[in-house]
Amino acid sequence: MRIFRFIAFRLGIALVTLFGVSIIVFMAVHFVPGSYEDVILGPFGTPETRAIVRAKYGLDRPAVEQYLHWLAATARGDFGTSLTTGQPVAAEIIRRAPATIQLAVMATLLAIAVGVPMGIASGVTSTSQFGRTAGRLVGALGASVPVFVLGTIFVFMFSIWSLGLTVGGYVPLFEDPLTNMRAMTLPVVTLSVFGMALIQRTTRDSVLSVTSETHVTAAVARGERPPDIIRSHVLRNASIPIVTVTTVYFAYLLGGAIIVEQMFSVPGVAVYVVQSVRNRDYLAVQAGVLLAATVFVTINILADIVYALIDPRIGGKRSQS
Amino acid sequence: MHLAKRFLITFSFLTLSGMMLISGAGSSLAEGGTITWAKPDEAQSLDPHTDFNGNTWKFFFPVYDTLVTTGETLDIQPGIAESWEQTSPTTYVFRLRENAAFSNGRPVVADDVVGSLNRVLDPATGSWWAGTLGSVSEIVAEGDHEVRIELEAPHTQLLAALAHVSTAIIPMEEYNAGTFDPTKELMGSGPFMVTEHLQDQSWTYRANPHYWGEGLPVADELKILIILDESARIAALRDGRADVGTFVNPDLPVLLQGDENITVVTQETASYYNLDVHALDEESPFYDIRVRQAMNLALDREEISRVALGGMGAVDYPLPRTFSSSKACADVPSYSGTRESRLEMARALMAEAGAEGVEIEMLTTSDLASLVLIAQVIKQQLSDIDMSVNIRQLGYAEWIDAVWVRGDFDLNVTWLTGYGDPAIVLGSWNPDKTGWNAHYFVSVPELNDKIAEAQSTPDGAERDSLFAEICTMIDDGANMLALVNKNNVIAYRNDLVEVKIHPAEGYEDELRYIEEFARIAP
Amino acid sequence: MTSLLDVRDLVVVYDTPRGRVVALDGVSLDLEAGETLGIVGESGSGKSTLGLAIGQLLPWNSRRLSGDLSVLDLSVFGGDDERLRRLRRDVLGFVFQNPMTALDPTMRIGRQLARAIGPRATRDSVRALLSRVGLAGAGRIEQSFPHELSGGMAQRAAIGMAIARNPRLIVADEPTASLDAWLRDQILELLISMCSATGASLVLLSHDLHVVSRYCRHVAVMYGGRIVEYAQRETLFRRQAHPYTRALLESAPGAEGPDGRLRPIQGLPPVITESSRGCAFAPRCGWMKDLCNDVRPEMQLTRDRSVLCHRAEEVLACRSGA
Amino acid sequence: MSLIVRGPFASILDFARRDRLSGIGAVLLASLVLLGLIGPVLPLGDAEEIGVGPRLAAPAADWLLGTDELGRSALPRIVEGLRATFLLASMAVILTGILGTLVGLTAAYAGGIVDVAIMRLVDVLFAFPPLLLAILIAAVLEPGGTSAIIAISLITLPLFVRVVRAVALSIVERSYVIAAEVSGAGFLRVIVFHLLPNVLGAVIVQLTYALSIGMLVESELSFLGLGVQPPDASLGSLLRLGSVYLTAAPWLVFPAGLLLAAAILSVNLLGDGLRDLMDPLRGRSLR
Amino acid sequence: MKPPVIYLGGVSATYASRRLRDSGSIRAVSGVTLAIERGRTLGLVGESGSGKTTLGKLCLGMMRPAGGFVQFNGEPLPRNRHRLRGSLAVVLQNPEWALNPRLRVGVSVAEPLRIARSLPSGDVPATVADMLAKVGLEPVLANRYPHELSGGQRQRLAIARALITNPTFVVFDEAVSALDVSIQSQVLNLIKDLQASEGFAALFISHDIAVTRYVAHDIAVMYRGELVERASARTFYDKPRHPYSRALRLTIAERDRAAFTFRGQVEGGDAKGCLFSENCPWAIERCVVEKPVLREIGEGHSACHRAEDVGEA
Repeated sequence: MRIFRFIAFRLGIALVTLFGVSIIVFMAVHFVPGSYEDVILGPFGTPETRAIVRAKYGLDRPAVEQYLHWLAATARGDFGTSLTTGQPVAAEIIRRAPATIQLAVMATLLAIAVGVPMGIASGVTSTSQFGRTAGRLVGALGASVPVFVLGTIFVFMFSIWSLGLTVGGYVPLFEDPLTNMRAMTLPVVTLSVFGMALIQRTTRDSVLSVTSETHVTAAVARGERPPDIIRSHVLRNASIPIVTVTTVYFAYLLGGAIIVEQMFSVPGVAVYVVQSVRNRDYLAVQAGVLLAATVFVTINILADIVYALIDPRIGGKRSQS
Repeated sequence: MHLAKRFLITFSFLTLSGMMLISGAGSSLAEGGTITWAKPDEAQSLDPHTDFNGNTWKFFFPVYDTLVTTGETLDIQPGIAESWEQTSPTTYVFRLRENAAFSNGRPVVADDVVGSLNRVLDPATGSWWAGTLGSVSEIVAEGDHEVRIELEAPHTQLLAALAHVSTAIIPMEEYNAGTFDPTKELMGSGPFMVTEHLQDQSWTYRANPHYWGEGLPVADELKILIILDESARIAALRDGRADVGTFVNPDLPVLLQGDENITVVTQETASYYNLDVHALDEESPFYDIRVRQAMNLALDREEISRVALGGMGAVDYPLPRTFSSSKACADVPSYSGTRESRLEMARALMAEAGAEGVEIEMLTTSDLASLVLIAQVIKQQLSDIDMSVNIRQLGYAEWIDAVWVRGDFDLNVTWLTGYGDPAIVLGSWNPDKTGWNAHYFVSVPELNDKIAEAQSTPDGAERDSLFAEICTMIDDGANMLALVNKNNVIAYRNDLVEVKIHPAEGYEDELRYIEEFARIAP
Repeated sequence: MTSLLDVRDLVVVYDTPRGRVVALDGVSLDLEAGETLGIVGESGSGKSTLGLAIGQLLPWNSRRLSGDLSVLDLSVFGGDDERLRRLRRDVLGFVFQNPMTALDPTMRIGRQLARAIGPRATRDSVRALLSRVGLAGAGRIEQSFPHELSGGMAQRAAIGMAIARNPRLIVADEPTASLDAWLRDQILELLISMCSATGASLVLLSHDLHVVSRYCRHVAVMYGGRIVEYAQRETLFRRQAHPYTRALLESAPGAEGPDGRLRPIQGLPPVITESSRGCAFAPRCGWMKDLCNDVRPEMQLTRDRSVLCHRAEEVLACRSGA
Repeated sequence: MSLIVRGPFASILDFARRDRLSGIGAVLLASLVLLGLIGPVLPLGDAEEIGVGPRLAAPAADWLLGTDELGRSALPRIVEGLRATFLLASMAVILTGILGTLVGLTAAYAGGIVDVAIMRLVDVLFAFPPLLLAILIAAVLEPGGTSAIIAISLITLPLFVRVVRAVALSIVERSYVIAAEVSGAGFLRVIVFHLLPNVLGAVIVQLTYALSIGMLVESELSFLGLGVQPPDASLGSLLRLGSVYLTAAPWLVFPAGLLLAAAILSVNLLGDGLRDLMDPLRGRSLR
Repeated sequence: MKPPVIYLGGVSATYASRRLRDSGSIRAVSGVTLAIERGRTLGLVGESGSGKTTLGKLCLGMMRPAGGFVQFNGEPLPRNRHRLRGSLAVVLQNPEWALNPRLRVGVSVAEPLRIARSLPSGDVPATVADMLAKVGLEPVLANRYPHELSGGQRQRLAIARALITNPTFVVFDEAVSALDVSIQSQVLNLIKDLQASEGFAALFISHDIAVTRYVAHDIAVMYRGELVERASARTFYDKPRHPYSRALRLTIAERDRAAFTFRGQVEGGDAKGCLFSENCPWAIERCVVEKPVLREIGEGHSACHRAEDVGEA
């Protein structure tokens, strides 16, 4: 029961957060210089044609009215229609979501799959000067290469030696898994290197701090084998910071996807939102940002629940890292 | 009409000077198949009558027909109208093809043409192109296959204006019935019809089974891939996912060196990069015409072409160099003499104007990389007359807002499209008529009159001498300056497709003959 | 006969960011089977290091400089990980100060006990173990997480884990320091009874001389990384041969002098950065002579005790404090 | 702890000697900063002069790292870019540091509704995908150094506030704070004398991490064309243009990319070392 | 007659968590009535979590009571602590955090003076030097930083800081618990001597009854938020009147320790009866159904139905 109350409480906070996000994003996109009619009419717009366009799309109404109208529609799940294409924004986002979701999920999984074992390895080898140095260096290196540098190098390498991978050429995963993977491998790897490093560093620190605890000394004192100790006593205790950093990484992913989707022509949501900012396709931007925030907030709630599952001491307390 | 037949090929081993460029000569061609075109930009809107953006038009060209069109050297060619006649200086009669039909199978009739043109002319539509058509008094359908256009005054550029996709013939019956909405879908009588549009990803076109062109289109399917990133577009071309690619980067030949199955073609256009100067702001140093003139003299267009565009775009004039009449513009002060002599004149003008330590702001948009390069070269050139330039590079919408809504700039680097008649682009120098540059452009009544005169004068020596006068006045006013030609860069797989690329283009339709593109049989 | 625990001149140092700290400055100790030994010392005296050294549980920034420590003739510093592990599993049992941190916070008590029993653990054997440590009839305890238990219960569970495989030697480092006073006796009695029931030896580390002497037959007093006095508890309480032992007893509340005031030891406990030249207690010692500063005292065996003081005879002879 | 208390120079030397990796990081950072600082006076050539050599020329004596797409010498531009990257990121991070520390301390010490309000605002900020936030800011304020600084500040602010608040919450419970409160110390006194100096260690560690994130974000922004504007350069904007010419002119990409990675790496190594110093993670051998 | 320095009238306190999401509150102190006279030290003992520290906070005005009232010198404690500056002081447990590690200890010791502004600032260094001497430290130590000092020295400095404004009331909350035996006695002597010479009223909170007995004049025992016994130190030690006090006292007494064992675990108490009844070997039926109140018996007060029997055993 306690967990449900806790979740309800977290949901409440999440709604407040999203409300804040909605106000900021609405203000941001409506007060940026240059508006939709400028994009559509370009240099050849006249005050008259501008007014025609503004009226046509309801952009001449007071901002508060537009905001409330949008908020009410959004609450009903109606994101409105794109100014650019006249098509529903929701449909466009749903069409693109699989690519971004695949990108984010696979990058996260890869980052965890590589980062956690590496972190554990460098955590338990940090009792020697060499292990300590190597673990730190690997983590710091991985966290120091910007995603676009990595992406550029990959594009370069794979446009010379394709190795079966392609730059671009995305098709939905379930349509043609092979072609999909050929196109998605590079963006996923590009995006996940930072995550690997982040998770490796956190795992290492966390493992170090757990192994400093008495209960691990107690396990050693009982003559348990190192692999058993890691599996049974270290991993679970070390996992809260790992979960936390994974959520932080996820926030980064939603932004990093912008560069990667563009670089590798993955038709995802991130690049859609950025293009919509350029085109002043207000509803698309608002929907996109709100969606990203919702995903992030949801991930955080999930993380909170995972904390409670991992650590029986946590009913509602959340580790701040 | 006599046009210069020019085109540039940057690849040294390809020095064809024919009107057409056909690769893979000798190999056999495949029937049908798909032609894939990788291009950088997505459409901004879907209405051909209102959209002003050349990048967007490219999606319309395969779908829509126009009354007339242009040929390989910008000569007016039959479109939906198989022939026409100018029965008086102000009357044009068009005879429509009887076998033309929209992709839904309904034949194109005169009412479609009349309705479409009237829609363009209707102020409520908000078409930016309407003014280019001149003062039309009426458009009349004479039976199902004849259309008559009556003008109030002679308008030489009418045919060229009607060759533009902004006057696309849309199915008016369906439009009036409400079953077709040009702002949300595309339907025309062109060689292709849109079957799928995945935003920012791809457009898929099928051959229009009712297309009037015999045996055309050659391919069954046309696919346009939208690939923002230049390297990714190159990669798509390399790994065969795209057959043709269009690029911005002038260094493409260098980048594709060693790829023997990729041919790079540079296509000359009637478009050019230009510089807007704010002459109406009392705060701006350019309020003083002498400073504007000095600035104009200090430019080194040859260097802009050489350094910013890698030698790709040649020096260009207000009257685009693609038109032979442009010769008339080559002798004006800012184009003649040595740079040193021009700088001397410029410094003298500056001194005369008492302009010292002039600081100006130059706007441009990051939307087009070459604009930023040009801006940087100009910045360095203007430092030679002690003019220090601060470059502000804005996003697209902010740039439109800053330049054309608020007029918050001293200089603005941008580009103009030249179309099929020299007078169309010259019309921009009359702010009273165009309106869009009135907030920074000094209206010169004498110049306005000359332009109007040129617009109603038929092609020929008389018109050319008018053009020469106009060019001199434009150069003197130094309010909107042509810089260098804006070429198209096209690359294609010579082992996969046979293409036809024309040497000069005026309407941004770089793959004008795409319905003739054919796959090479493996 | 092999002795259960044999410590010979053990010197252990820590490398800290502030430099080297000597934790054990030559400790020697023997422990027979069935023995109960209390080791008393203030913080920094080295008693915890000694306790950890018995299982070679020393942190990695520590180093053994010299000497050796063997359990059942196996040197724990021998480098044979597998044999050391078997020794820890089957011969040694450790009880730590704070049961809450010594138990895995994310694992149910039942499972932790089962792991301590080993692969043959069953539901019944876990229950039996729980009842041995006084947590009988407690199906709920098996299902509990450590944080759901009180400190006393948690320490009982921790003791259960330490004795699960009937070790020959139990090392308990301040097992009651984090508990409320009235729980102390229960826990210590439990420990003692577990030891006497299985014949295991006990090493009890504590800062409280009274507590130690109540439960352990032998008492060793540590100061400055060395054992300064070692004797049977009665012997030690009757007379103290080392000035520090005596001062410690006299300074505790409840041992006020005739004037009703406590008699504290002046000065501060030392932090040793290298093996001391003289006696580490000399600066605070009322019996100090020049000799004490310059000559390192060695362990003297007297009739009933071992003592590390140049003036042990005189101290013993004197009835009251110096 | 000892870092602050002893003479700063002696402690830094001591620190670098004990922790080889941080020492390398510190030396690397110091030399890169120095390079950025004295770059303009080094005889490397003019970073902005167009047409020094032919376009996209390979490295040669007159242009040691080749030339770019406008025939500018790449070497002075890279040094200029390094300087800009450092400058923008550190200004942004200093801004965040000051703001985040004050806000975090206020939230922690004021508690109650103030705390809740601040943390919700921080949540809102945190819920924005960082690059998207930067893109919006660049659109509102127009792209350039200032908007990059503001964007980086806002992106790193939430993490900063959270860390400072968490550390401050543990300090608020300490004896000296309570003692000061009992003797009547006011809000400002507690914050300035007792909380601020004691979160400083954590703040410095966090500053280094924020600096590394700041440099990443700055370079990403510049890569998207939203950072410093041409003809000025930052490492990100150099890479943006250079990446197009990767096959034809790799010298435009690799030195800049390497330098950028090295700069971020040096900050990361130093940050790790400082963190280790403040809060040593011992770990234990499981054998 | 002068009012007591501190008077708690039926004070209750609930502990509301700093974190918003921990709903509900824990009753930390309920219905405690206590007075501390000028020049007296009241020792407050009880196990951890019994509410001792909360009571200390209530006395210092660090926490508002949920019920009852707190008086200081006969006046209600002002909401604004600043008004009482210099009259209240506290010494807390952990010597590691006793002093601000970033300030020279002299500055820390002088801080209450600066807050109270009772002295011209020129006189401050001399006053600090005097105070350091009083707590047995060399005045030169004022220029050191806390990490250069030992735990015992830091605790002496904490005492110096507390006493520098001549406060009327000082709370010592586990002030010696973290110190080693040999150091503990030094500090205990110091507290005892200073209290005698300066004459402030003190609340000495400790879980260690031996220590408390040494410094306190009177002793109060808390059990789960309630006061169960109050008596003079001597009476309390000789003849505790509450089973819980007995249990506490036994932990220092050598003899008859086996006579008293707790039955089992403390479970959520039945509010109806005596909170201790479940663990109490003396409990009778009445203890389970009727809550005992603090009543005067012998020379002290006890909240036990069987106080007479307990005292005589």
